[in-house]
Parts: sequence; C-alpha cells; structure tokens
Amino acid sequence: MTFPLLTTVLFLPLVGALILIGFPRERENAVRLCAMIVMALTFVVSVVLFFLLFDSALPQMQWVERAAWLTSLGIYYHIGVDGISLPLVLLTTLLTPIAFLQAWHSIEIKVKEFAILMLVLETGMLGVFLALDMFLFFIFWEVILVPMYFLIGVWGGALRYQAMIKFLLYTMAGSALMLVAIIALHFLNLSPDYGGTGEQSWYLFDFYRLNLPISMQKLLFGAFFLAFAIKVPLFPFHTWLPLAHVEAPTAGSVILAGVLLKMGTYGLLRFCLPIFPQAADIYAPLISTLAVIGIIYGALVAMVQPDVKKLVAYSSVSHLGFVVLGIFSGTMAGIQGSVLQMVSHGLSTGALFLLIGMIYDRRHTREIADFGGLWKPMPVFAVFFLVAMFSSIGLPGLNGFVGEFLILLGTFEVHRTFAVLAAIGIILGAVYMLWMYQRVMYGDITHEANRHLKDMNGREIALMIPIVVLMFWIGIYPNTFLRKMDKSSAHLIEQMRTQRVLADHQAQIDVQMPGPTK
Amino acid sequence: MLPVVITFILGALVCGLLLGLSRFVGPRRPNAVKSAPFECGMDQLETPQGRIPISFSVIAMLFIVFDIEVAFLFPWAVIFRQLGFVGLIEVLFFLGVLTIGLIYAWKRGALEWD
Amino acid sequence: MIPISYYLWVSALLFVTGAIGVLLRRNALIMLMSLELMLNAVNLSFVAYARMLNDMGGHVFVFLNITVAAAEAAVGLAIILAIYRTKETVDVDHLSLMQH
Amino acid sequence: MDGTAFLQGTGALAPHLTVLITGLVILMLDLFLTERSRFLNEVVGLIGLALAFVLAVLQHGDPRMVFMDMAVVDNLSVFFLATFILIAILTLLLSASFVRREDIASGEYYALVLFATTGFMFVASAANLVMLFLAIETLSIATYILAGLHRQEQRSLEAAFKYFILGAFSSAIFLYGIATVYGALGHTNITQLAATVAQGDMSPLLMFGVALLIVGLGFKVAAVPFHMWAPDVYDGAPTAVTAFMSAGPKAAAFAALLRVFYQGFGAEDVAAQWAPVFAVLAALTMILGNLSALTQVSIKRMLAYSSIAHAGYAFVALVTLDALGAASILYYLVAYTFMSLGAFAVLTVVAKQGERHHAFSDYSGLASTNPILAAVMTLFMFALAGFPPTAGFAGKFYVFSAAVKSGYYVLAIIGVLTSVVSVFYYIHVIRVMYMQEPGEGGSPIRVSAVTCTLLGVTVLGTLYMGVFPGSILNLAERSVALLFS
Amino acid sequence: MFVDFIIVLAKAGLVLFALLNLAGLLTWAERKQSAVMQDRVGPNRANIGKLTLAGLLHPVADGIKMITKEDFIPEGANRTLHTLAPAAALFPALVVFAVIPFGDTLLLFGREIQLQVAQLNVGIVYIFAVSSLAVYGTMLAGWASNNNYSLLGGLRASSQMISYELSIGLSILGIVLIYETAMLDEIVRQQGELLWGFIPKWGILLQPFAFILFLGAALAENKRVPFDMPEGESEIIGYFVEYSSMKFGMFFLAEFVEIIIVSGLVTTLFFGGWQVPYLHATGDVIGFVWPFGLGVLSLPQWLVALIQVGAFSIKVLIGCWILLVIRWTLPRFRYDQIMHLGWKVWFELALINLLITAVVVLCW
Repeated sequence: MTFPLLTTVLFLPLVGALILIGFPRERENAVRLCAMIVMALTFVVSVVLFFLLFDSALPQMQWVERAAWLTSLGIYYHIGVDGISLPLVLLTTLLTPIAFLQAWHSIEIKVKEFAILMLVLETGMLGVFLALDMFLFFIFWEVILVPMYFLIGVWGGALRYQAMIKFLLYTMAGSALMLVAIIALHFLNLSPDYGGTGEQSWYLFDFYRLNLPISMQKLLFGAFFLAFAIKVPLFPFHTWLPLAHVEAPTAGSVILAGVLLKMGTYGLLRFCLPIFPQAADIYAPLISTLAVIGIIYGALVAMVQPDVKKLVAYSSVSHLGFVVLGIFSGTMAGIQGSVLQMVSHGLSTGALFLLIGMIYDRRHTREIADFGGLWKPMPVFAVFFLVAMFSSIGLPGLNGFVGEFLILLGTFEVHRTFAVLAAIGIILGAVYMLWMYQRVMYGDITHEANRHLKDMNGREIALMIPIVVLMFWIGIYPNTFLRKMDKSSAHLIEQMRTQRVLADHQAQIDVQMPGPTK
Repeated sequence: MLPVVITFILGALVCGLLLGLSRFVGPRRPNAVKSAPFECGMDQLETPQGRIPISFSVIAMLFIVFDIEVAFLFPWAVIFRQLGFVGLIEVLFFLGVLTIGLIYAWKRGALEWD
Repeated sequence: MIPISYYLWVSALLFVTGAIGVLLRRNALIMLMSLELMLNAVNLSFVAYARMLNDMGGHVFVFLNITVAAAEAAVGLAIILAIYRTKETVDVDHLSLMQH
Repeated sequence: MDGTAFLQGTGALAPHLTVLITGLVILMLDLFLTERSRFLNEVVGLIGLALAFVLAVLQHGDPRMVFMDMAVVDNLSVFFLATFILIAILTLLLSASFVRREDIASGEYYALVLFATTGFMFVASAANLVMLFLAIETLSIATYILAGLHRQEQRSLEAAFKYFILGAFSSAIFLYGIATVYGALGHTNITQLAATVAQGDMSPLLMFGVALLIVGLGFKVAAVPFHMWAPDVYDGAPTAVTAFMSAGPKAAAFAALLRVFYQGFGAEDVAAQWAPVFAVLAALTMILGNLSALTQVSIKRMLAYSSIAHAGYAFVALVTLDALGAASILYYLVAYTFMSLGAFAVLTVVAKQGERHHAFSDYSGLASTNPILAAVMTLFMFALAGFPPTAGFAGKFYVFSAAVKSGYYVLAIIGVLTSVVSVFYYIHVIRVMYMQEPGEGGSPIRVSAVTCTLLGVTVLGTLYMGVFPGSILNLAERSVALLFS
Repeated sequence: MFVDFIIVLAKAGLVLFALLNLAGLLTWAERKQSAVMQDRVGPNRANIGKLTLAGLLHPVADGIKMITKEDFIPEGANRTLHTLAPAAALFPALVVFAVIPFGDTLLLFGREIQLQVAQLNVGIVYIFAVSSLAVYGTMLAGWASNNNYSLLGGLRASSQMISYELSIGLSILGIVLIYETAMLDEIVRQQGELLWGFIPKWGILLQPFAFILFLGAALAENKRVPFDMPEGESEIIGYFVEYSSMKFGMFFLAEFVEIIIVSGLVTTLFFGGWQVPYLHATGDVIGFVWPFGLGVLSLPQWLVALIQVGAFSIKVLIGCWILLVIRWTLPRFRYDQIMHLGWKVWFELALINLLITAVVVLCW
C-alpha cells in the first residue's frame, strides 16, 4: 500500500478545520496563520503530485484509493485522479490560499469561522474532483453548499440573503434530481439487462459501461445535466450567478468563480458525456446553442453593467459558455481546450475578483462611475489588472487564448456556425473589458477619494504573483498542462466512441431480429 | 334472558304506576314560594351551575379505574383454580400496578376531604 | 334468531353517529361521549363477530376495550376539567390559542 | 399457560417490564423526594432504561412467540426496542433541566414518559392486532397527559385536548378496523394474517378493515390529510414533550405499520391494494408538510410541520415493500430521533423560562451570544434539511434509494424536490442566528450539564450516522430480514 | 312455552309483590324498633274503626297520604330528569332481586320450577351492574332539582356509593373464589355441603372477614346510618329535598327495598341462602341426617321446598331486623370519615382479604 497521497490532499484542510475549532477565538492572527499553513501545505502536496508524481503517460485514474465504506450498498471511499481532474485540483489548492490571503484583513469579524469554512470548502471542492464513487461525489457536491452559504450569508454584501437563498435553492433543486438519477443508475447497474456489472456499485466507470436505452438515457441525462448546467451556469440557468458573485465577499467570489463553476463543467465532462453518450449526442446541438447564446448574451449584458464585479460575473457566464461548447463538441481539441479553459478562467476571473476586492477594500464601492484615472495613484494595481484583463479576453501569449483557441478549433470541426458565433463572443468580450478598463483606469480622476488611494501592498502583490506567473506559463508554454491531460482526454473520447459503437451495434441487432415488443 | 326482561318490564310498570299516581291523583296548586328552591327559607343566591369541588371528579375518575379492576377480577376469580399459580402471579402484578396508583393518589391527596 | 348482519349494521350506525358527534359537536363533553360511543360500537361489532365465528377471542377483546375506554374517559375528563377550570367553558370553539 | 411458558414470556418481555417498573418506581419514589433530592428521579430512570436497553439487545435471535401468541420477540422488535429506549433516554436528558425550570411535576413527567415508552415497546413486540391496539392506547394515553402536563399553561391544555380528541378518534377507527379484520379473517394474529389471507380471497370486508387500519395509523403518524391535529399539538405541548412526541409515537406508529402491513398484509395481492394509498399519502405528506412549514413564524411550529414532512419521507420507504425500504424506515427513525431531539433541546434552552421565545426573531444573533448553541442548532437544521454528511442525508438517501429501486421514481422526485423546499425554512433559522444582530435580551444562556450531554450525544449521533451509516443500516437490514423470508 | 312464560311472570310478580309489601312493613318495623329502643310506644294512631293492628296501618296511611299530596317541581328544574330520578332510584332496587334464589326447585304438576326468577350464569355481575344504576337516581335527583343543597347532597351521595361499590365487589370476589362460580343458585347449593362432615359450608364461616366488609359497604351503598350523611333526614337536607308526594315516597321505598336486597344478598352469599343445615336434597328423597349418622328421615319434596323458602325468608327477615337495629344504634359518620373509611380502609381490607383468600385457595 502506497502512501495515501490523495487522501492527504483531500482531508488535510478538514483536519486543519478541526484543529482550528480548538483555537481561542480572540487569537485571530494565530487562526489565520494556522489556516494559511494548512492551505499552503495542501498546495505543496498537490504541486508535488502534479509535477513530480503524476504519470502523464497513463490514461487511467492514478493514485486510486479504495476502501469499504457502506458495504451493504456497495458504496466505497473511492478516489483517484487523472489528467482531467488533476489541473482542477491544482487550481483549487492554489486559489484557496490566495483567496484566504486576500481576505487577511478584509475579513475582520468571525475570523475563526471564516477560516474553518474556507478549509471545509477546500475539502469539499477537492472531493468533487477526486471522487470516483458517485455517492461520494454527491456528498462532496452537497457539502460545498454549507460553507458557501455561510461565506455569502455572513460576510456578504447588502443583498446577501437573497443571493444565498437563490444560490442554494438553484443548486439544490438541480442536484436533488441528480441524486435520484445517481440512485437510478446504481440500480440499473444491478440489472444485467443494460450491460451493468450486476453488483452493488457506485463506481463511476461501472456506470460508463452501461448501455441504456435512449429514452432512459434522455431522462437521466436531463437530471444530471440540470444539476451541472445550473452550477456552470449555462444560459438560462445563470440568474443566480451575478447576485451571488456580487454579494459574496471577495474570497467567496474568487472561489465561486474560480472553482465552483468548474464543478459544473467538470461534471458535464466526467458524467454526462461518457455515461449517456447517445443522449449527449442528441442534445449536443441544443446545448451548444444554449452555450452560444450564453456566450453572446453574457457578453452583451456585461457590457452594460455599471458595477465592475457584476461585469466580471457576467463575463463568467460568457466564458463558461465556451467551456460547455468545447465539451459538447466531443472533439479532442474541444475537450482539451475546455479543461484548459476551466483552469484559465479560474485564474483570470479569480485574479479579476481579487483585484476588484482590493479596490473595494479601499473605496467600498464597485461602481465604474466612481472610479476613473486609477492608473495614476495605483500603477502596480493597474498593471496587474491589465494582465488579468488580457488573460480574460484571451490575448495570445496569455492563458485565456490557448483554451479558447482550442475550443474554437474543436467546435469548428463539428459546428462551424457555432464556432463563428462564439468567436463574435470573444470580440464582444474584448469590447466590454477594454471599455471598462478604460473607464476605470484612464482619464482624469473624477473623485477626490481616488486621488490618494494606496497602491497594492506586499501581501497583495505576493498573492497575485503566482497567478500571473501561471497565466504566462500557460499562455506561453501550455504543453506542461496539455500533456498531462492528453491521454486522459483521449481515453475519455475513446470510451465514448466505443460506447456509441456498442449502442449502434445493439440497435442493429434489434433491427435485424425484432423480438417480442414490450 | 326472558325472566330478566319480564322483571324489567314489571319493575318499570311499578315505577310508572307510582309516578302516575302522584301525578294524577295529587292536587296541583303551584305558587311562587312553593316552587322556589328550598333553602331553609332564604332566597336562593345563585343557581347551582358553578364549580363543584374537584375532589368529586377525582373520586369519579378513580372509581372508573378501580371499578374496571374489579370487573376484571370477576372472570379471573371464577376460573382461578384452573389458572393456578400463574394466574395468581399475573393478578398480583395487575393489582400491584393498580395499588401503586392508589398509593399515588393517596399520597397526592386525592382522597383527602376537608 | 337475529342475523349477525343486523348487529353489524347497528354497530356501524353507532360508530358513524359517534364519529359525526366528535366532528360536529362543539361541546367537549359531548365529544367525549361520542368517542365512547364509537368505542362501544366497535365492541358491539366484536361481540357479533365473536358470536359468528364462535370464538372467545372477540369477547375477551371487548373486555380489554372497555378498560381502554375507561382509561380514555378518565384522561379525557381530566383534561376537560382542567380546561374548564381555566376557561369556564367546555366549548371547543374557545380553544383557539394556536390558530394563527 | 403453564409456569414454564409464563416464565419464558416474562423473560421475553423483560425489557418492557423493566421500563414499566422503572416508571412505577419513579412514581412512588417521587412521593418521598424533597426538592433537593429530586434528581434521583432522573437517575433511577436512566438506570432503568440502561438496564432495559441491555436486556433488549440480548434478545436478538430467531422469532419466538410468547404469552399465548400475543407478543413476539424477534430482531425487528429488538431494533425498535433499542430505538425506543434510546428515545426515552434522550428525552430524560432533554427534560431534566426543562422540567425544573418550568416547574412541571417531575415524578409524573418521567413516569409518564416511561409508561409511554412501555407502550412503544409493546407496539414493537405486538403479535396480535388487539395487543397492538392496547399498546398504542398505552402510549397515547400517556402522551395525552404529557401534552397537558403544563397545567397552568392554556396552550398546553388545549394541545392536550386536541391531541386527546383526535387521538381517541383515530384509536376508535383503528379499533373498528381491527374488529372488521377479525370478522373477515377470524383471528387477529399478525403473524398468521398473511397465511389466512393467502387461503381465502380478499373480501370487501377485509379491504374495508384494512382501509380503516390505514386511516387509524395515518392519524397516528400525522400523515396528510390526517395531520390537522399535529401542528397545534406540537406547538402547544411543553417543548420537551413535543420533542418526545415528534420522535416516539411516530416511530411507534411506523413500527405498527411495518408489523401490520409488512408482516400481516405483505402478500403481493393485498399489498397491491394498500401500496398506492400509501404512495398518495406519502406524496401529500411530503408536499403539504413542507409547504406549510414555509410560512411559520414560530420555530416550534415550523418543526412541527417539518416533523409531518419527515413522516412523509419515511412513508415513501413504506410504499416500496422492499427490504431496503423497510430497513431505511428504521434507519430514518433513528436518524430523526437524533436530529429532532437535538433541535428541540436547543428550543427548550432558547425558549427560556415560561416558554415564550419560540419565534424566529428570538433566535436572531444567537451565533454571537451563544456560538456553540448556534453551531449545534445549525448542524441539526442542516441534518433535518438533508445535507451530507449528516444522518438526515443518509436517511433520505436510503429512503429514496429504496423508492427508486422499487420503481417509485415519482415519489423519489417529489421527495428530493420537497427536501429542497425544506432547505428554505431550515436555512432561515441559520440565517437568523448567524446573519442578524441579537435583539434585546440577547444574553448568553446558561446550558446545564445534562442538556450539554444530550446535545453532545445527539450531535455525535447525527454525525456518526451521517458519516458511517453502514453499521446502523446493517443492523436495520438484519432486523427487517424476517419480514421478507 | 306459554306455561313457562306464565310461570316466570308469576315468579317475578310474586317477588315484586313480596318486596314491595315487605318494604312497606319495614317502614313500620323501623318505627316500632326505634320506639322499642327508645322506650316509646311508636306508631299507634292509624286505624280502621277501632282496629289499629299495633300501628300496622301506618304504612298504608303513609302510602295514601303520599299519593294525594301535591307533586311540585321547583322552578328552573329539569322537569324530565326530575321526574325520572325517583324511578331511576327505585327501578334497580326492584329488579336486582330477580337473580336471588329464594328456594331450591319445586316439583309441581310434574314440572320442575326453579325458585328463582332468573337463573343467570353471571348473577353476581348482574347484581353488580344493576345496583350500580342506582347512582343515576341519586345523581339525577341532585342535579335536576336546581338547588345547591340538592346538588351537593347528590354529589356526596353518589361519591359515597361509588366508593363503596369497589369494596362490595372485592368482598364478593372472595366468595366467588371459593365457590368458583358467579351463579347465585350454584353458590347457595354449594353452601349446603359440609365441611369435614359436620360444619355447613356457609360463606360466613369461610369468609367471615368478607362478610363484615360486605355488610359495611352495603350499608354505605344504601346510605343507611351510620353512612347516612348525604340524606340525614334528621338534620341535613339531602339530594331529594325538592321531592314531594309519591316521588319522595319512591326514594323512601327504594331505601327499604334495598335493605331487603342487602339482607337477601347477605343471606345468599354468607348464610347459606335457602339451605337448612343438614337438610340434604338428594333426588326426590330427602335425608335428614344427624351429624353422627343417627338416622334417616324422608320428607316430601313440597315440604322440603316450603321449609327452604321459609328458612330463606326467616334469614332475610332477621337480616333486615339487624340492619334496623344498626340504624338506631350507631351515630353518624362525618362525610370525610365516610370517604376516608371507604378508600383508605375498606378498599384495602377487601383487597387484602381477596389476596389472602386466593393464596389459601391455591394452597388448599
């Protein structure tokens, strides 16, 4: 038995949280430090995993751990990682400490609770990406809502109640149906009629082997899709997002945009496509259409936002439209691009939210109209903002470009129209971002309060540095990442292809030998 | 069954007869003083519809419970010898529980009259 | 010999009468009496069935039910009494503290 | 019955008798206790219950009929016995300081709790419909009194009265059902009902009786549309009693449902008649229970409706006629016991002297005045809402699994969606506690050591059953196995 | 069938007739008895011509007086219930006697006639049930009179009655335990047997304690002195204060009928009923056996029956007389003493008696 590396990554934050419970509440700095150390440790472990230990030549899950949990129902503690989930794990472990660091001073009340919740949240997010058992996956998926609820509800803005209730109910409504679908899959797997293993199992890859009738696939696909689409959020399920983003504290927004939304796209990629390949094929045009609508709609709405944070929030809708588009293109390039774009978007949007948070800490406003000419008092800030913005727009040489390019490439192979329309979205994205940047940074200082704003301090720069480094790294040499996800993506596509072939084969048999109709 | 019915009818007849006699034979000259409630010559202060002492209700409830106890013992007593020792033990338990109830009521003052 | 079904019908009738009494009457005491009526209607059923089946069980059950009815009556009376002592009424329409 | 059978039967009913005798001992003991030594009531009660628990657990094994086939000892009854004793223990812990604070006669209180528990236990062991009826009456009568034990409080009396009238009403219906089944089948022995049904055809008389049984038990579990008594009663009764009522009688009623409808009328053709009815009841209960809970301004009343809703979930499992379903009912009941008693324990503490503080607004800012209390309450709210990793999630998961397994997709979907609705009102409590400033009088509340113990136990139970649900579910599955052999 | 009917009718009519007349006589006897005890003359005025018959005409005169008095109902009283109450008091007293056997069988015209109106297998339960109904009369009378004192008197009376009913039941249970039957004729028949060959198996010998308990409780149930607190005609106003005319007479009558019934029950349960010691009933041949087997004497069946009925009647009359004596011997209890005695002494004693009897019966 090898060292349970993944379990370490997964539960280190939770252990940290438990330790923190014992801390006296007045020792705020000690609490912060302890949480930070735990997060940093987690990050280090995941970095080691990513760069040193992960074997990118293998398509399968690696570092798999499996332990009996609820044996009577065949539920296992079963985790593993492959090229698709590993980047997201790294993204999570990176963004969490950064978000926490950002909140070092801006969160002043209930610091202990905040730290604990952040740690629990980290475990939850990691669990979603690592779980191979569907039950386990669902548990983590739901657990995340609890800390997120508190993050928004306790430390959020004026409309936080509305925001969190909306966030919670949307997400839960979606996941509730997914739960039923998961249970249904479990029992379908039990019956030999659908190519299941016939054993009590919630193992993801057992479900891959299922060969379900189309009608059933459609229903189950719908249940899964709804849960993920709300999380992504895909147009028209996106209405919770702007509110939640705006009302959440900066750290919450960063996590929300940086990681949580990726859980939706990750779910689509990991579950919806491979388990229900035919349903996915059938619905791909529809979903792609929604994705494209989302891209353009998000961009257009972002353009007219007076609030910077809201603007970035809507930009997320737009950007994640790309990811979904890429996933449902079903091509190698599309999928690889999507995974990469997930990471990129996490970095760029995360960075933007962090920067907005910094300015909000200073000015306590986010209205574009309240700013202008920030370049002068805060040059460093302006530079970082510029980089983050370019990354978001997808400027070549920065991370955003690679992902979007690959997605467009992949989509172009199958749906030219969508690719063209999505490209328009990119242009629109550039428009609203640049326009916003212009209004905020350039021109004269219209408000006296802005004149003496302090520039970024050492801590703020420190937390931005790793993000910017990664942006450039991915932008210039994406192969580090692409190589890792290469085999896994190919494997995924391969699996779906064999599924289709199998299903077609079955259909042919059915046609040739019409049996007794049911 | 028949003798009981006949007895009942006869008993009812006697009662009816006596009631009827006093109703129809006796004179009938009511006046206000006569039909006023009899309170040793005093005027009635209030009609009896207020509260009654709680102890009466408690006694009534206790009676219900213990009367049932007695009712249960009748069949037991008739076939007691067939039941044997087991029957005795069971009834002891039954009576024990009820006795505890009685002790409880006693100690709580349900049987006190002032 | 009166057929069993007659007893059953009477029992059903009494039961329904009791049920209606519980549901419609507003006087707590009458409701209590209706409840007792329902229980005793069932007893009638039990006895009729026991006679029909020639089974002693039914008769025994009646005994038990009588006990239950007695206990229920005692508790019911106690509750009604307690209410009466604080409210001076046994009309259930006055029991509406919690209807908001 | 000869001496040996008598002794055997007494041995089999030892846990029941232990609880009963403990109750009687307390009743007597209390008469001789002074104010200072009154804690002995609780001590004696706990000792007796612990003893009964051990005795109950020792009894698992093959089914055996005792007392002239009136009672049965099998794994199912043992599981329920353990559950009921657990409920009683928790209730005792929950009530210790409550009873003292509210000046409720503690001897009577504990004795009645134990009598009601005896009733529960006999429900679990009943092998005869009449026995079942008697057991239900035992527990009901004890709970009627408990509900009205706060004699100075009009709401308490009102609750007791409503509970009494509708409880007795449903008992009568249930009894009528028993009489009808007796008439249709010729006996009332639950374990032999199945065989008798299998021999004869299903007469309309039998169906009528079964329908009456459904209605009667429906009242007892407060399934919609037979639930109208529940909110008022739960609201008006003293909170500790409400806690007890939300867990105990409900569990007992499910024990009765399992016995009657799984063991007695579990045959396929009969089940085909009642299962759809239960399905409708389950759906209505989930929907209406949750929707009504949404609009409440009192947390106590909200929990009352939520209790109705939770019965709906357990009902879903009942429809399935499946081993997993039956096991999940048991699991759910235990899980609900922890969650509900825990939540009500917090309620008793926050309500303060005189029980005036049950409104949502009374909880505002609880997180700043009493952080631990708020955290505990949060856990219970999340558990009741069904978030992982708590017992509530595991319970719902099993229930819905059973539903899906048996093909009741619609029920499962209604279940999960109503759970989402329920999140709304549970979350509201948390929101008030954490996201509003404490109002006036928002001072730290002293929580007694006993209550702390209870909270600790319920928290641990809720979490343990959520993280490692397997052990209890295994037990439950083994317990229900006999229903499907 | 028709003959059966006639026979039953005759028996029932006879019993009722005897009861009512005896009750009337008892009113006279009571007054005479009190006069004797207080060294007075007693009733001696009522006459027909010169004929006073030692005051025996007084009961008749009382009856006529009551019938001709005005029957008024107080203002605000519930007329129906007010009228019903005396009937409810008298009726149970009248019908209880139906199950008490006043003789063995009588062979008449080849027909075996049971000297008992109704031979019920639940005779004791019947007595128990029917005599309980008397509470309604008391309760209704008190309640329907619209008078505070009536109400209180009624409440007290009914509380007292139900309290002592428990003791009655429990003390009878001892007898049931011993004779293993609830049929009164069977109980009497068993009392004809001999214990160790020479002691009659009478209830008083086997259950002496129960006898005392039963008698005391029955007195209280009957609201006789010393338990006459609820009515206490000499100074307290009881539940029938608002009754006049024959309605009052009915309460009065009921009391005396109850005396006879108590006496009859005591006779039946404890004093061998119609049994005459050592007088055996074996087929149609009667053996009169001296304790040490001195000789056998046969009597005709009708004579035996006559002796038995006579024995029963004498026993009852003696019982009645004792009850009357008690009435004029003892002072009255206070109400709290009555209830105290009933619940805290009599009930427990009866319970203990029952348990001891059970243990003894089991070990016998």
